[in-house]
Amino acid sequence: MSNEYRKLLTVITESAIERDLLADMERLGAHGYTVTDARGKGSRGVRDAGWGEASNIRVEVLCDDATARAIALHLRTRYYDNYAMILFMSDVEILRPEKF
Amino acid sequence: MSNEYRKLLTVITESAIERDLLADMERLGAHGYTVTDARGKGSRGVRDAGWGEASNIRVEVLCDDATARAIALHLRTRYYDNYAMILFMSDVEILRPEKF
Amino acid sequence: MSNEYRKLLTVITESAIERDLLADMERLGAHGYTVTDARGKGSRGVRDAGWGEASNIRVEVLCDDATARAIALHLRTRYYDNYAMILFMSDVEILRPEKF
Amino acid sequence: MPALDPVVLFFLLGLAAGLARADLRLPGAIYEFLSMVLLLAIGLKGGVELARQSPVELLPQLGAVLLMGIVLPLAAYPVLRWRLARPDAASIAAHYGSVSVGTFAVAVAFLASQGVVYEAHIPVFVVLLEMPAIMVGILLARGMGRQTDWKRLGHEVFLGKGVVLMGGGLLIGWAAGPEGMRPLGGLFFDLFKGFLALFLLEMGLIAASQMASLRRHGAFLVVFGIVMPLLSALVGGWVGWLLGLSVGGTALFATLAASASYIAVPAAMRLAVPEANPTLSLAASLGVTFPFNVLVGVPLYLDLARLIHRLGA
Amino acid sequence: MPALDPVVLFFLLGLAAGLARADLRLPGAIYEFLSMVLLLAIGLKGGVELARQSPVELLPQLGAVLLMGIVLPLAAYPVLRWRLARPDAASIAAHYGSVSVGTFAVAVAFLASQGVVYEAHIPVFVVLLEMPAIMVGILLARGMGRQTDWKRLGHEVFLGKGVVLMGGGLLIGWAAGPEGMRPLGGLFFDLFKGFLALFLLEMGLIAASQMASLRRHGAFLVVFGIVMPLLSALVGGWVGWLLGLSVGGTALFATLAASASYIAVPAAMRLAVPEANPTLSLAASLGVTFPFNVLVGVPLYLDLARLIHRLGA
Amino acid sequence: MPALDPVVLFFLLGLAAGLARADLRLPGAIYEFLSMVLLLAIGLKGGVELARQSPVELLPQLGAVLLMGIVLPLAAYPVLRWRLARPDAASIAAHYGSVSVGTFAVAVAFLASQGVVYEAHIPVFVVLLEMPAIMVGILLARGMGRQTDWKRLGHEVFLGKGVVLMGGGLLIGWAAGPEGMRPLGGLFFDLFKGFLALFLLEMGLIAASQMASLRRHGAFLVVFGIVMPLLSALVGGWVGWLLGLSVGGTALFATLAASASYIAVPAAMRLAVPEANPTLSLAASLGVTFPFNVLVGVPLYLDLARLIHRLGA
Ligand SMILES: Nc1ncnc2c1ncn2[C@@H]1O[C@H](COP(=O)(O)O)[C@@H](O)[C@H]1O
Ligand SMILES: Nc1ncnc2c1ncn2[C@@H]1O[C@H](COP(=O)(O)O)[C@@H](O)[C@H]1O
Ligand SMILES: Nc1ncnc2c1ncn2[C@@H]1O[C@H](COP(=O)(O)O)[C@@H](O)[C@H]1O
Ligand code: NA
Ligand code: NA
Ligand code: NA
Repeated sequence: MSNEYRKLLTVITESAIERDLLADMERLGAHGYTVTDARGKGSRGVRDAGWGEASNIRVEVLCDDATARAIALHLRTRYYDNYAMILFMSDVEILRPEKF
Repeated sequence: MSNEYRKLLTVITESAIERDLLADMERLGAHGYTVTDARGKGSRGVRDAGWGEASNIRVEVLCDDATARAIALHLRTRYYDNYAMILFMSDVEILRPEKF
Repeated sequence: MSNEYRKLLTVITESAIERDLLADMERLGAHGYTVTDARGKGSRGVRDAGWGEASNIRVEVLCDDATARAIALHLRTRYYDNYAMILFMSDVEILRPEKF
Repeated sequence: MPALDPVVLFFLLGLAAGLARADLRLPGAIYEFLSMVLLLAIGLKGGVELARQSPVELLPQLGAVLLMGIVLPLAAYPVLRWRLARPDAASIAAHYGSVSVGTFAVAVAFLASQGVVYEAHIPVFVVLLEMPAIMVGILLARGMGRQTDWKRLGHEVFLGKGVVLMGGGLLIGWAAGPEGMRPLGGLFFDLFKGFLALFLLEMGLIAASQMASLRRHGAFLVVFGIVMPLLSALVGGWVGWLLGLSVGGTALFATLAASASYIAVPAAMRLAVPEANPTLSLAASLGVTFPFNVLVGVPLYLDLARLIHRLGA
Repeated sequence: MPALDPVVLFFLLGLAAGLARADLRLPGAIYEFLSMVLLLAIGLKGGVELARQSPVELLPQLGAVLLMGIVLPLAAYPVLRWRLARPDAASIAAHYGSVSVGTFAVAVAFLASQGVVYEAHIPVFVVLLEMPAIMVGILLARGMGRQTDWKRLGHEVFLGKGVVLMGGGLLIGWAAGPEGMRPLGGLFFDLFKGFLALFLLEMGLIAASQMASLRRHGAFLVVFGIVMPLLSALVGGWVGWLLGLSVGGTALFATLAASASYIAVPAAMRLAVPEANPTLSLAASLGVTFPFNVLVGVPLYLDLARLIHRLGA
Repeated sequence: MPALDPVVLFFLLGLAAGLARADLRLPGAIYEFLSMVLLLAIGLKGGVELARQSPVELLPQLGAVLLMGIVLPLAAYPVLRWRLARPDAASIAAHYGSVSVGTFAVAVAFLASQGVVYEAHIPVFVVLLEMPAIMVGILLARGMGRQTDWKRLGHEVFLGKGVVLMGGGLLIGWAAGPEGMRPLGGLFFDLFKGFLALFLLEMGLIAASQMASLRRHGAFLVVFGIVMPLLSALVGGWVGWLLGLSVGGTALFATLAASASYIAVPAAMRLAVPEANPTLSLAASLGVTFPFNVLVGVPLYLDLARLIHRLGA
């Protein structure tokens, strides 16, 4: 197998900003993303509602290191102060390097 | 970016124990957690029900190494024998180290 | 703790092939899997429907390196050309090595 | 035997589709919704009827009901222990000492289609019967030890979905009375049987998915899952008659005794007796007893009630 | 005070279950479904009635409604500013200047059970009143600066679920007329009160979950959450009377003024005024004002409407 | 043209909301629930009517139906092949040879609102027509090769949601008869049109989301998506008349011919002909033909049926 590596950036945040967040990510160079619905607890309290306002999403973006850092930086500046959000990154081995 | 690392502990187990499990995690030092609904198959058979008894949850905790090991150890002792459960850990790069 | 490592293989693809995909994985040596429902966007466009045809699943398999590579290879051959699919792998530390 | 009620046909459709591995599943949210509406509807209906009459005669009966909820699992336990480990025997005993609201709903629909009347307050018994068997099951599994977190468990038992919704429905129906409930009847009464049909469709699919575990765990569970409800129905019918219930009430009471829980008890056992294998109890309760009761038991228990009343008179 | 409407009892059941931390939750998909059907039903009902009459007299009233939607949050802001940071005060003011469709539905059900009639076109006001307060709230938080993405926001406001479904329902009901709507009435009209009951059950659970934040954020929000609707109801009742509405219409109008949004405004504020803490506004709106209006306010506002009409005559 | 049926207005509302990118979506679980209830309801209704009459005259008609299900995709294929790759042409041909239950439901509602009667057993044809086109599509894509896993596929085709629920409904309705079904009618019959309205709201949103792919894939699909149903309706109308169906039955049969699948066929094609691009077939079926049939086609096919009967007489 190809032994190519990319960054996997995972963001957990409020569903309320899904549309904006994904648009930002694409603008900054992500070629794709995956979203799952989630609930959780963090510094901004419990977020586990079935109804919109207090539910979370978990977004994954597979991209090169530079893009991941650019997105992370942007999210920190634009959303971190006012929204419930955490993010983390790791290196993953991928199959079709030309895709990301 | 900060180049700080933490452990990401992922637990996949029965929905039935969600409440207890999360309480245990917080008691052992987790500052937060994220839960998604899941289904799956493992040594205890297929777990893919829409109805409560046989569905899974997937819990992620981002924390320092010691806390992750403490939680993993506790889960092994308390739940592993009697509940469908797997867990695994990895190192991830984070943005706001003071949070975890 | 045990300090044993395994591969975590993550596949994001169309819900339409869930049944076949999981059967293939088991045939190739996976002892278990975990599935969550997801939505996303990639080279084959937006996939975010509530109704069946255009929704995604996110499948995780924890297994040894050889199995992970065998599955990845098979998926590439069998599904990559015709289905929306990405996959990536990483090393994770596990608790009960005999299980996987 | 009278022709099968259409709701039972829905159960059979689900069972057949499940056994054929058809690509059919009620979404989890819908199953949840249906069971919530059924629980509320049963409670509301009982409450409305209670509002029509004086509840004084009710009190002495409650003790008998509680007693039955204690005796039945105690009787089942030694039989189960003969073949199964202690926690499994205790857990299954608890399942069979408690009740299945789905089975009860089928019986109610069946009586209605047969034009048989019954006492309005039976839903009170359903709420009550859910609980004692859980306690008995835990004590059987653990002895009187201090390992069990009784507070956590009491919470689980008294504040489970079934008790809250059926009990709450009883109170609301009683407070609102027939007049007040009329505008809510469109959802809770007129659609009852349709919702029950969809619920049974999914129950059929679930029962089918239990068949694999049944095959693995052998004939003992199958035999137990049929003989136990028959014997319980005898006890229930007899108690019902002692309590002075009508034929319809006696049939419902026998059904309650014969039915095995698959919601409240599994959840409580999973927390309190985790070493019991949930596959065994669910295979028996969902894979054998529920189908048996729905297909064969319910009409039989009405015949039984008639027989008891004839013999008693 | 008349006996509590059964739908209010469902709210109390949810509240009690939530406070007791019972294991009860309406699935998210069902909550979404119920709120969609309620929004459509209110719109359709209004539209059908509009089809019966000439809409000419409607036009002058709309200006007054819009004005009220602007004045109420402007009046609330300085009071809130006294204790809260600017973004929080602005956001909460927007919540209270807008409306709660759930509260409106309770009032409609209450008037029906009391046999009080009202003008058919009130749902038009509901749609209209949702919007201006959002604009006011953003201006209060931001000043006239250029920071806000008004296009994105206008989209959020004018194409939110509430406006689309209620507005769309109005149009469909109006186009289809009473005859055309009859075959749809089974779902949208006959089940309205049952759906409302389930919705309120979940609202009770949600309100209970807000109690923790309330405790943390102190008495100010509680007092505000009760006094503000009372004063708004006075304004709304007075405006309704000036507009020549009937007693029922005046009571509904007072209810609209007194109610606080918990769907459209939170979503818009989260995007446009992110530095406002959503916990504060939801705790006040869902944890104090919604329960207050449902339990105490709605009957009170009918009395108020009667009083205003008596004094006015 | 008669005024638009209100359920069609719901479709337009969804379409408009979707094109305006409004924040509106029916939860997946609700969409699933609605389509399950609609499938069951259509089957049950057909079954109840079958119970009223002798089914002997049905048998010869079934062969004709199957034949049409084979001929239509075979006719569409060469046209599609003119512009598209083999797998895409085969897959789209299969979509148009099969049927859309949503379109059928709109036609049924339309006939009811026009007071036009039709043969009770048409739902049997719907179940039957779902299947042959899938086989034809696969053969067209693959030739008679051995590559296809026919067992797996037969399972997909004969045990798909549509066949199981509609077929099961037919059997249950037939076994229960009009009397037995009455208590279930509250859910399956009285709410039918309301559920259909919600379903069409979501279908409008889905159709809107297909518009982007349509723009990309050019005019050919749009033209095909309108001309093909018109021609199919002619064939269907003519076959219906040959079979001796009434005007209403002929109109329904023409509608079936004209409608294109968007549930069973896409799922089967995705597995059996994966190299076909699902975007193309769904854009045509959901983005063009479904809206066309709902808005224009259905009333037209009734006119057509009348014309054929007049000419034939
Ligand atoms: N330590 C943690 N581990 C896992 N998930 C977390 C953690 N902290 C926060 N989260 C998730 O991130 C969301 C927002 O976090 P916060 O901004 O801290 O409220 C929470 O609702 C959780 O879902
Ligand atoms: N090898 C595996 N890879 C991914 N998930 C697994 C694996 N084994 C088990 N699981 C998940 O963990 C749950 C419990 O596992 P078990 O205790 O082995 O039954 C299963 O239902 C799966 O969701
Ligand atoms: N760069 C990416 N990062 C995260 N998820 C992706 C990425 N690309 C694709 N995906 C996911 O994989 C699915 C299939 O991808 P594709 O085959 O590229 O359409 C998409 O619908 C997304 O859910
Ligand atoms: Na029992
Ligand atoms: Na207001
Ligand atoms: Na067709």
